[in-house]
Amino acid sequence: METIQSIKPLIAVLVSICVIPLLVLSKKANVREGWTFAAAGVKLLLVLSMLPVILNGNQIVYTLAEVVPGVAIRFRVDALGLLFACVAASLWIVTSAYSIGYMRGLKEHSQTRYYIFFALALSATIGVAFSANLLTLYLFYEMLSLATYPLVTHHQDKEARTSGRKYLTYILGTSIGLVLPAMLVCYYLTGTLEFSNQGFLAGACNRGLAAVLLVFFIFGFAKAGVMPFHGWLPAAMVAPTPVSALLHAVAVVKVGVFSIVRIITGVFGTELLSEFNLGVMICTIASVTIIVASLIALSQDNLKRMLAFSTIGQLSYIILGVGLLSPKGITGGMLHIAMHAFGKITLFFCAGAIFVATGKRNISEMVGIGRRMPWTMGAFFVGSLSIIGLPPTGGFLSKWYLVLGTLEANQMTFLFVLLSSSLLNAAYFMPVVYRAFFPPPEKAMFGNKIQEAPLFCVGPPVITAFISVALFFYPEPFFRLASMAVRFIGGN
Amino acid sequence: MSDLMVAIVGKYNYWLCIILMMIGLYAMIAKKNLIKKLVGMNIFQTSIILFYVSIGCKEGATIPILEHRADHSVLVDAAHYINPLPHVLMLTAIVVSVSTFGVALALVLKVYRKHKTLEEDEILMQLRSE
Amino acid sequence: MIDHYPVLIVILPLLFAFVVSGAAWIRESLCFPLTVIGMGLSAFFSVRLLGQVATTGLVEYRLGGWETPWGIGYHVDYLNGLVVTVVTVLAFINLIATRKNVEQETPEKAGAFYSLYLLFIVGLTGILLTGDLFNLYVLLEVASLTSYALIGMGSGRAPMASLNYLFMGTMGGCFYLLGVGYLYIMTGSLNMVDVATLLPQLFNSSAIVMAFIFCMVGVGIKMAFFPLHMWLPNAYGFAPTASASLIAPLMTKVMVYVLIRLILTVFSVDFAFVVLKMGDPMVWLSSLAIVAGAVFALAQKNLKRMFCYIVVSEIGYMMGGVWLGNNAGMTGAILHILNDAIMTLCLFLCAGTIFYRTGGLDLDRLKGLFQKMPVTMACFVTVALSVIGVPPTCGFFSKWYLISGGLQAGQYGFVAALLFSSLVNVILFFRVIEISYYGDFEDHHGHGSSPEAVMEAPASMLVPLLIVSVGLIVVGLYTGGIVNHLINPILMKQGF
Amino acid sequence: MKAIGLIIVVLVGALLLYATQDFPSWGDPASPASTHIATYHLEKAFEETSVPNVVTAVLADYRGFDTMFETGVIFCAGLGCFVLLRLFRKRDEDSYYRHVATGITLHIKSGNIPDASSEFERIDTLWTPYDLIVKAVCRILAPFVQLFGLYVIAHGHHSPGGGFQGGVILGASVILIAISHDMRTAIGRISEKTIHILMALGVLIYSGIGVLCMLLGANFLDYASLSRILFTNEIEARSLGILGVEVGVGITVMAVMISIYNNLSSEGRQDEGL
Repeated sequence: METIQSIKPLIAVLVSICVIPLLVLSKKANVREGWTFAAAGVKLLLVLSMLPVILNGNQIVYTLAEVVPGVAIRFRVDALGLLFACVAASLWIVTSAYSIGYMRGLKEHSQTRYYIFFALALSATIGVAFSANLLTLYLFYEMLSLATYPLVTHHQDKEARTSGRKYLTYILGTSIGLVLPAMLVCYYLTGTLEFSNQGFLAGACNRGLAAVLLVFFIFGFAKAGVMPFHGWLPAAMVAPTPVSALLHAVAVVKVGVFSIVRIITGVFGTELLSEFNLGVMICTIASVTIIVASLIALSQDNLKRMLAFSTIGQLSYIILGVGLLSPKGITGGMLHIAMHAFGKITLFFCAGAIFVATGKRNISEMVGIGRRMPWTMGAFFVGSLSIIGLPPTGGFLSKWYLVLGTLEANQMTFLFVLLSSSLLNAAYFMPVVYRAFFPPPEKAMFGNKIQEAPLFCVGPPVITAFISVALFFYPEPFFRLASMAVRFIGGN
Repeated sequence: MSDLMVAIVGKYNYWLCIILMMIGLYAMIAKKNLIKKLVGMNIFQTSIILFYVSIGCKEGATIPILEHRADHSVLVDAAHYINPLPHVLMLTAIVVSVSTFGVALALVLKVYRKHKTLEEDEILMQLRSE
Repeated sequence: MIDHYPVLIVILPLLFAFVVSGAAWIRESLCFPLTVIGMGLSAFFSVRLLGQVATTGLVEYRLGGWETPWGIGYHVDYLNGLVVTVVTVLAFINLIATRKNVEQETPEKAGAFYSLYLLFIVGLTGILLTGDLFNLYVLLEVASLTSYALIGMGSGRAPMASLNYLFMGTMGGCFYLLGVGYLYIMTGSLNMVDVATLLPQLFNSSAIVMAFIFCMVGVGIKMAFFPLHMWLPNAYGFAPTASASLIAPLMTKVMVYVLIRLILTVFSVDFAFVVLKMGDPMVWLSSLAIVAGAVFALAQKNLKRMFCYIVVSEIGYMMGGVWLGNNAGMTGAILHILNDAIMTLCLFLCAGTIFYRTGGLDLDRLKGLFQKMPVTMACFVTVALSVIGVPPTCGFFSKWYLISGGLQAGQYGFVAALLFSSLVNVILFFRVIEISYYGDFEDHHGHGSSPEAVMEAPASMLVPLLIVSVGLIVVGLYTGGIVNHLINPILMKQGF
Repeated sequence: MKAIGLIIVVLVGALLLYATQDFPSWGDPASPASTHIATYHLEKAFEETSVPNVVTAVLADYRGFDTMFETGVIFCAGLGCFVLLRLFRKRDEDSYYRHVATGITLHIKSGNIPDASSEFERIDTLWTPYDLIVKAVCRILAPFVQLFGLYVIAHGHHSPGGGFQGGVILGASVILIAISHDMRTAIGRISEKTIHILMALGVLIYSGIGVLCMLLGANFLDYASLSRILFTNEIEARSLGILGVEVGVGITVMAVMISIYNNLSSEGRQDEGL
């Protein structure tokens, strides 16, 4: 494994920040959105350009400044980070396109501000992906929390204020109250915060302390939505749908789980955790969240809220997979970051498209909508297949590996959790699809005047649905990245 | 017993200064009238000045103004003159205390102009009812 | 010329203060430019002095050419070199930023105001550079006296607040003087280094202990250390904008410097931590200060008063850091002097800018400000993040050191207090941000200036504000360099 | 508050008293304070500055830097009182004028103020009734007071005295006029503008001498270097430097005293009737 010094990660992070002045100065909406696309394209190209290097088994490092002895603001691109960055960067383009359709379709106010903070959020996300140490990760994690606040509260009405308050309370409260002290204790114990494949805490703490720190980290990264710190997610549903999509599929929640994955693999290290037998604890926490969230999702009528609880459950799959500490489980968890992203973003796009076209939010009002909006609901169907974990979608692969992981780790309980939650997923998704396409004729709610949403709204979900299917047949890049990451964790 | 006597004879001026200080401090803390507070402040400062000046005292010595002598080379016997340094310091402290007093009076006047009273509790009452 | 840097920093503002006060009677329009020149020169020389200290390690200057125990000497090492640079540079920025506020709030007395402004800086820089205990007292009184006047200039409750400050400040000054008197009786010297060499034989003397305690109490009153903070919120809260944003960031920090100087240079670390064992109780008191400041801040309905209590809380940070008695804690405290000075300046500049446009700082008057004053509010968000302690702003890093110090010393109460205050700061600042982010829901037009009239502040206020906010991040990123090159050498010398 | 105050005071007092046990006895010639630095000052002061009054020598030379700020403190106080109290805006009040010859008082609603003339005198906060004996005595006394003030400044080298004391006496002479006549008369003699410029000028002389020393290549306030422009030896130069400084102090102190008196006694309304 070679280490290459390159400024590329920094540029990849900064691209979307640099474009902000241009966004502010753009007089015309088309110009503004043109810049957004340009930045997104450049960012994706930069990320992709690092792919061959990483796949050859190298890593890229760039140090910005040493702020505290032993801790620098430093970027490091490795397989895991790049996997996440690829997902985020590619989905930014899609989401940007979708935003145009959605925001213009609904004639939202303050669109410039919206694009600015969208760009900022993306910067933070890529920053988290490329962080080389806990401090850098924390920095971008907080930046993301703050950048998404104006997005979540975009409508600036009373409901937005309440939700925004809840959002910040959960996210900032946990990160300052739990992550910060845990991070400082780590620094105090070892004098470093640099992620390493063996975990830098190895040998520096006993079992009790490790357990406490682990709990602090898992709950502290509340963006991962581990219960009981999941309350912000349904509340944040007041945001415009592209934001929800961003929150759920690209940026926020994935950053949360990504951070936890980093903590498990880079801070504690799988060896330490299996030595102290803490993997089971992680899995138990995750399992509770999976089951409870799925059950709550069953009872939701608001489509976006249902998707929110679905997300909460799905995130814990990733944590569960990594918590199994077996190579297959970790691979499955990492793959699930990507697979779930494509699946879930499709679903959100569809929800938004329905809202744009019909103004409906509740599932009970969507009977027969598939007839009027076949493309949208077709994409919705594919997306839900992916989330449930059925072929021919990418979701199947990741879930397959998760299941293999439980077998490998010999944890039958968690196998049971996975399977039962898949059934629950099917139980809340399938009725929606079924009723959309096959309504009893007397109950169909939509007349002829309902049309598909604008092209910019329908195109993106179709594309992401297509990608979800394509990932089933060609999971190569993500799969290779995940297995490479696992190799490093397990190996040297 | 004789130790006590020595202590009293040796320290009583410091003790008096300290008692005076405490009188001033008490007035500053406990009095309600702003002018009385100011007076207390002045007593406090003055007693510190006295305290310092008494440090300079030296038994059997006179004020530190040397006799005129044409010949610079003759050594001055320091034991004959009291310590000039505390006096110098206290000249400064006096000036500081006067200046503080002046500014304080100006502030009191300004307070009076607004509230038409110098009793602290009455002023507080006025402020509360605002 | 290079030899004279230390004294130039102090006497240039002094000379210009006199010139400005004379010029006010001849041509008022000359006052501001003259003040800028005086302040600018002082800031320039302090930067040069810091450079000089960085190469030679120690700069000494004998005033009147007299050898030190007999005359007064300046003694500049990394510690005061750093702080004096911070003080002069920030005062310079504040001077430029608040010009409009001065025109608005104290129109006829601008000349006298600027003269007092310069004299205040003379006081602070003098305190920072001097190596003589009594000279420190005199300059302390220069700084205090000018700040009484600067605060009392305000309207409404300002005179009463200033008078209370005067009573407390005089008490503090007197206690300090008394402490120095006890030291003088026991050692016969006033020079810090000289006293330090004479003291170790006297460590067991109760008079020295008392001298230490009274110096601490005196300085504690002047820095508004809990529970001696009562005067601060009113004094800073009712002061005119330009005075508040000058005094609040600098005065308390300089007092913390005095405390550190007394412990490090005069009484020695051994005395404070080993002989007296003051560390633990003082850290507890600091934790209390942090918590109390935060809680009081929550109860405030006025932006500026909220900031005042935050200042009280931040003093607890620094005091706690000092009294932790280990490298990380002391580093955190010294770093926080720098960071907190910038943060407080930025906070008060934001308040001043908002006040300039809206004419009031009650929280409910801030509605919809994000739309009307986006740049100001962006700066406000930056500084809020710094006070909360979000990287990469500088506030995070000093908190980092303080918490590491607390962990090292096993002072978990202090660590908890720091985290608690961070969380409370989140609430404090997001309450403000929330109010100003959301407009009026009911859309009623309240009293005071109509919402349409409020717009972004003039560039002369915004540019300094932006510089300070960017400074928060830049200083944060350069923390490593600052700690390695400026703070560690100080502590190394003291055997930390 | 009283109980708290008492507790604090008793506590502080007890601590202070307790600590005196380690003090050297009062007046002990061997105490550290009397032997360490002071000895040097006593033994060398005359030799190095040719000022027999050691207090003056230490004040204005060895610790001259302190004294400069001491003057600065006075200056601050003057400026502070001015800033705090001075009212520039004239209040739209009714004004009263007294016709001197007849003793008739005129009540003028607004505007129409007669030109300053000896026939009318304004009755306001500054007005004092005419009193021949007091005025005459004080007018005669004032020059002597001033002369004494000058003597105290000039003779600070040889006897107790110096800039501060002399300045206060000079200021007192003007305040005497203000008390015995009325403030308007005093301000007529020495206007507010003059006072303020003098205030600044005094300290400027002090610090200016310091800067001059610097320009002559020595440290700040090192009067010895003045010998090059005063054409004497270094010791005499120090003595002269001290004198110059004392003069500066005297000017400032005088001006500040007058300014503070004027502002305090008229509540800052000096302009009324001017």
